[in-house]
Amino acid sequence: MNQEQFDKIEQEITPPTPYVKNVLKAFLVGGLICTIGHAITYFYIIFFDFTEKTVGNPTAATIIFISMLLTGFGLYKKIGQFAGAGSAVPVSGFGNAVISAAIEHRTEGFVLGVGGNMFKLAGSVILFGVSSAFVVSLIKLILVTMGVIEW
Amino acid sequence: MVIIFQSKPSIIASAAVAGPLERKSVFYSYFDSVVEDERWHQTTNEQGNAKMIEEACQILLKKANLNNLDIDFFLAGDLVNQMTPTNFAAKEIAASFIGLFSACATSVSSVIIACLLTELGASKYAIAGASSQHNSTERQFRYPIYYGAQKPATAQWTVTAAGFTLIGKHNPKNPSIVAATVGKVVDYGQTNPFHMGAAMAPAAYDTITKHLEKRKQTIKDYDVIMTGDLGKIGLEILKRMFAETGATQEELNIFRDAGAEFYGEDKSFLAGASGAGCSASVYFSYILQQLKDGRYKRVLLVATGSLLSPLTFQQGETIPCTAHAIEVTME
Amino acid sequence: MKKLVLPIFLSILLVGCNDEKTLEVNNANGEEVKEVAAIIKNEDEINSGRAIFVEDQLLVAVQAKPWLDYKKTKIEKNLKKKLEEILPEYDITVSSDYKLYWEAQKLLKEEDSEKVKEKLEKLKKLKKEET
Amino acid sequence: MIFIDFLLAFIVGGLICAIGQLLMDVGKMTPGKTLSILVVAGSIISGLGWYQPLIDLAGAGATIPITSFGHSLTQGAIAEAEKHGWVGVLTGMFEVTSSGISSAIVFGFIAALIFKPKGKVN
Repeated sequence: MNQEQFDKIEQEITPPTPYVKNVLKAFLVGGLICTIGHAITYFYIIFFDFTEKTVGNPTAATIIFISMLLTGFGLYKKIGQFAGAGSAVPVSGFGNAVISAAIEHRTEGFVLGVGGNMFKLAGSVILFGVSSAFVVSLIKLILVTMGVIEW
Repeated sequence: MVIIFQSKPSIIASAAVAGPLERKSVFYSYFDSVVEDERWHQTTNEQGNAKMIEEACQILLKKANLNNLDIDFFLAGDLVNQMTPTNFAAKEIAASFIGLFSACATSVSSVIIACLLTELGASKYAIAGASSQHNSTERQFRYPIYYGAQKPATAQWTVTAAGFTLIGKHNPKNPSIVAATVGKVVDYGQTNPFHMGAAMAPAAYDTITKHLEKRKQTIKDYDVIMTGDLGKIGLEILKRMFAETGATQEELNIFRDAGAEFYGEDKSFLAGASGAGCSASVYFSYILQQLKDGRYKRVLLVATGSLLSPLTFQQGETIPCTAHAIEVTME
Repeated sequence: MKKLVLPIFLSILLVGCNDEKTLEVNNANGEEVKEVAAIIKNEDEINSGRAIFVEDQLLVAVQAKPWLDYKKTKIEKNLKKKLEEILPEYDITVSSDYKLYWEAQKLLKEEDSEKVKEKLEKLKKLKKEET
Repeated sequence: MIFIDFLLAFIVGGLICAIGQLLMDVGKMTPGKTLSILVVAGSIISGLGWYQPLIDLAGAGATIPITSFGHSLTQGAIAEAEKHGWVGVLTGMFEVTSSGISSAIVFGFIAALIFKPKGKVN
């Protein structure tokens, strides 16, 4: 059995990824999480002193709190298996990545275990977020200095 | 490399224990003990894994009416870093110990070494086997337990289970190991750690064909050829590989896979079970029972293992795999 | 499911367009109210508005049509410019923020002009807050 | 009217997640890589000035997906750069951090105190 023969067999038998189904599920669950977030937004605007501009922070915190409960009771994992990116892309997925790592490494203590491993999955998001913010604002600053665009 | 055991060492006794989720297994009734808590009432998952090994060995010794001073060698392995659960369990068992790692193929590789030591006359009784614990293995190889990553349909579920055997001198009343094949490492360039079946199938194919060739046997000489944990898709790939090289449908029906059958048709386990404890617990409970009951006369147990680590996978390496086989007969 | 979403979306869009524009103004001298009402009524992009007059202050809280929300800062600026042209003597605050729109509803019912003024200052501060 | 507001949040949020799923399935990316790409995309879109209109349009549909994380960091850096020039590019990012990070840290710590991992099946 040579490499090509095997590759052919492997490709024939491995079930194809159900792209359409997966994308639809991600759309529905992701949309639903955002709709819940939108409801929370209105809650904070109506009952607290938040405007549309400032309401983002308490909303994200609330979503992550819900995500903590779902993660801790093992439910977020089930949602993730169904929804894929639908539950990974919203900020609750970021929370899930941090919180699940924190729970997992609890047995190694709070300093090296929780502290050292909390961002082992989500750390890349912070790295790329901060780096690209730096690069983008630098480019903008250069362009403004050159007089190409305005602030 | 095919080894023929002249003295035909026997499997004097065997024991299989499993975790709570393994109640869903179709082999559930063959297990000696099922524990409610997957940590075996310990603080950490790794301690739970060690406790599981200890419990399996205790059951094994009880069945054989021996105590741990009678044991010459303890040969075992698991999937956690440096096999620490097995190391800690070995401390309690207090026999001469060699830790083994062939990933999920450890269940068979440990038996092969035990047979060699028995054949050599160095060992009167040797314990051989393997275990895996879902939580500690997931953390070792994949993501935290509660992380919501989507697994594809080709992914397999690591079982919480352990299977151990007591290998001793030939005894016609017990199943005996007449030959074994120590597999080479085979790599067909598979890189997806969520599709282990495809990576391991060529290793199983290589080992089975070598074994049959050297032993001058055909597939039909066996009542069953059971692979370790290729899973549903991996088993299909293996069958197709044999079909392409001229096996008939009747012959293909002889192939079975412990991982593919472990959880039955339950879709939530995706492509089936995996882990060193999967093949160990099925081989050393269900298969041995079938041999003792006389339903099978000759079986080939082929445990497959994928020899990757999270490090090699992240560095973009392919997944090298191996498969070890033992030929077990009942007179 | 996806097939269903679009027709539902479109039908609501159409129903939405037929909605009467709502405009609420608190009691104040007639002339200015009419002028403000006329301007808001002429803005097609605005769905509803609430105007609060108190002394020399004017708060206009509007809600753009939801599907035009993406340019609401522009709508806001535009409206402010127009209002300042006709009512130069007023200190005008225009906002498309839902918070101000919601609070304006409470102000509409408030009789005590001192309290209205106090609340208005607070809202203006809120509006300036950044994340 | 309020129904359309929610519908827009649903559609925009759903579409961003659908893009993420395509990156994962078609691009064969790990979740970590997908999220990193989305954050960078959010940052670039924000730099072009198109992310704020998206938030105005969809509300939580644009603030809940991880792309908004890149947006808030970029806006922080840009605002400071506008005020303080070159130094501002660096200091800006410390001023505006997403509440997502801080709340994830706090709740992660709390979760580590109260929960134990168990291997439940999907």
